[in-house]
Amino acid sequence: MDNFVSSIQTVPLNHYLILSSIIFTIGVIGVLIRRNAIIIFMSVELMLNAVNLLLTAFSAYYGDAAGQVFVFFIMALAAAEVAVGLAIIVMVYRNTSSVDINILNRLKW
Amino acid sequence: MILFYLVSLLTITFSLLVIFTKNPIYSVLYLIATFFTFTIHYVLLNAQFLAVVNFIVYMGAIMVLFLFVLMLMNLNKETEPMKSNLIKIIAVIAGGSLLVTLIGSFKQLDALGISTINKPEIGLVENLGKVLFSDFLLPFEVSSILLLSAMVGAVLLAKKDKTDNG
Amino acid sequence: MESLSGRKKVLEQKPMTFMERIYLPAIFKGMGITFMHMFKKKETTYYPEQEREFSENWRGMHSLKRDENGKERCTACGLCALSCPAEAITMTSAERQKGEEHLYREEKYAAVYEINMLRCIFCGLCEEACPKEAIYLDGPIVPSEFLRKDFIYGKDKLVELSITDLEAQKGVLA
Amino acid sequence: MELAFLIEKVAVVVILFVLTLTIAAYSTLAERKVAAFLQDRVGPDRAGPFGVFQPLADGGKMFFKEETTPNGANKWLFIAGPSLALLTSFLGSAVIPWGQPINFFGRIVPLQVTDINVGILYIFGVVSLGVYGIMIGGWASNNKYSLMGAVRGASQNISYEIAMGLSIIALLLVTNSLSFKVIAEQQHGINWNFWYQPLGFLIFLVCAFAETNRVPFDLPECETELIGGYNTEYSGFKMGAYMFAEYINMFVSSAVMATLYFGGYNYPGMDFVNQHLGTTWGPLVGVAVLLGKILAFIFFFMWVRWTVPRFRYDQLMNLGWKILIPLAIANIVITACVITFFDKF
Repeated sequence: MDNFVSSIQTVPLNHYLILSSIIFTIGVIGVLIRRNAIIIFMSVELMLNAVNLLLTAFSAYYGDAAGQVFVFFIMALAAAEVAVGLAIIVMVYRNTSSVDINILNRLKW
Repeated sequence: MILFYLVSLLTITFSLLVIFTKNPIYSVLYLIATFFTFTIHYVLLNAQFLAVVNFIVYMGAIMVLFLFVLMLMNLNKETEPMKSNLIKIIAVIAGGSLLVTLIGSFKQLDALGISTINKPEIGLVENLGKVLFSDFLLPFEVSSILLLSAMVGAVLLAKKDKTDNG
Repeated sequence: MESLSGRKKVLEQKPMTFMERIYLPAIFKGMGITFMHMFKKKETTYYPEQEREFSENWRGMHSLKRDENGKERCTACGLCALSCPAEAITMTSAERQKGEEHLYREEKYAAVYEINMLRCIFCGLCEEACPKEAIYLDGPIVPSEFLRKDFIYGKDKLVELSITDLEAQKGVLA
Repeated sequence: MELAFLIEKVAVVVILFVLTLTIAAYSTLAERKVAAFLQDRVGPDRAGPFGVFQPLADGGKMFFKEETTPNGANKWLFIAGPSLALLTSFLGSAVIPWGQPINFFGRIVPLQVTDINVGILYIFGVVSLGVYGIMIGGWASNNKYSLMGAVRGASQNISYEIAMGLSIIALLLVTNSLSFKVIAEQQHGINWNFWYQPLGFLIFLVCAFAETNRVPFDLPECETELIGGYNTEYSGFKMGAYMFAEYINMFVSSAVMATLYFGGYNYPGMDFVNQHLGTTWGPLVGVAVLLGKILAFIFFFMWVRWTVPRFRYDQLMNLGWKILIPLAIANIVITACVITFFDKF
């Protein structure tokens, strides 16, 4: 384990920033280009995870455990969010037999 | 060092595959792979607890739910709704500019100049637990209420309405 | 609901007691029973080495009988083939030539007599149909083979050995 | 990372791998033998004396059978399913300590592939991954019975994972550690965790049955309702992989149970034995003891299989959610109360 840590210590924090922002951007693009509600949901998860990674990196580099505790809370929240979100999607699918978000336009009227 | 870049490359590849694969089931599987690489990142950061929690919560529970729902809905490539190419291109351009903005703003952070892990033992269960149950005790309790309400909400939503025949 | 015949009895099911509801005692009891069976006498018959006793009316492999002089009884009348519900029996008849009287009892005999053991259901109707008492299902269990064609038994396997053959076999054994 | 260290680890991994495979292979024979004995039969005894070569014959048969891929099946995922099942079943054995550190020609070799200090959580994660093999295989078969089996398997595994985790939390209150190595060392002699956590062990045992899809919880592969469950469409070696994964799972969960609750390699009088046999043979006796415990658990799995009938699906869910989870929570509360009580005085 010690070997691992000493090897990772040489990676600058900046690279974690860049990696997380790339993943976050991919998540954003995913939300924009897909119409399948589940895939959009998954892209949101991807964005959440990018933030998680960044928080963990910050916490590890600054030596402050608060960041990792935050990640823990985000994971708990993500679990709750997925449960409710998927339940909503299942309801939508039951009513419209599709998960196309364009159908949800009807919510406007 | 090299391991980090290798894993990062895998992370980016898999997450790109998530959003560009047509078959939703493949998307879910690629997302699982992405989360697996995230787990490796956490291990590399010596955040062992988070690594395992990520493993259990994301890969073991959340993604199984996704897979479950997708398999039961029987969505596949043929029924997958896709947006037009124009929207796709615009979305990619928008995302790209977001990325440029983000990275541009991070340039400012260089001044902070921290490039070594200070206390590597911070991610161990013991230390994390102490912080969690002392400084963050109230949020911890509140999150349990959140989980409970989410559980009730999910059950209520997914339950078939008995009154009408839908 | 009142039953029409008035004979309906409603079985009264008592609610299970706590001990019954936790199931574990019942499970342990069952496991005790199965465990005791490990030490009981095994019921297995080691088949090729040991054979179980066949019953009186056991129907096994067919055999084509000979009469007391060692002549084949079958006259290829075809009644067995006709009666066979599985259509397992085929035969071609031939006329007895001069000098073959010691082989066949009547003027007509079966030159080819084949039973497809894969089709045969061992019902014994051929036995009943035979007017000459030539076929009996008194043999052993039909052995297994690797090829389907090996299950078509010809006269070489079906006709019972003559007395001379038996003596020859004994000679070899002795 | 010196070379000797690397060799040592590779050796431990290879031995463990071979051991796991052998035990899994012979579990298939043992299953048939146990079934036969419990039913007053003798079981397979034709291939070699007492049928010892039966696993080889079965394996050979598996290999040479025709493999069919159903029309409309997803080719890649159809292959990925059994491979994933096999892979995840192997992963668990990495953190189990097989014995005390052994003196091997003057070198102290720890008999554990790796000691991560979140070992129990790791096992947990691996177990939760086991669902994917079943789900992917069942879905990729393009068969509604397979899909039903897969869905059943997934919901069963997720449901029982919760009760399993809660029962482990009560154990953690006793052990104060997540590392298998520390937990095994704590149970020196006969100071086994089972004496402190009998209820927790019972819950864990039931959950282990459910997680390995063994009777009485083998609903994902019940022949009477689902014509074979998630592996309906599989044949030949892929089918063999699924079957093998089940037996390896059984082996690993037996090892976990033996280590967590029944002292692992510890046995009464081990100090005496260690003193007299030295640091090479002493630990080996410990390994033998652990293997004995594991085999006893495997026998128990089989014994239950040939005794208890299958649960109905709603009964299974009721048992998981309405009985085991409340019981496990009660167990945590009681354990915590007792520990605080004894700490005070």
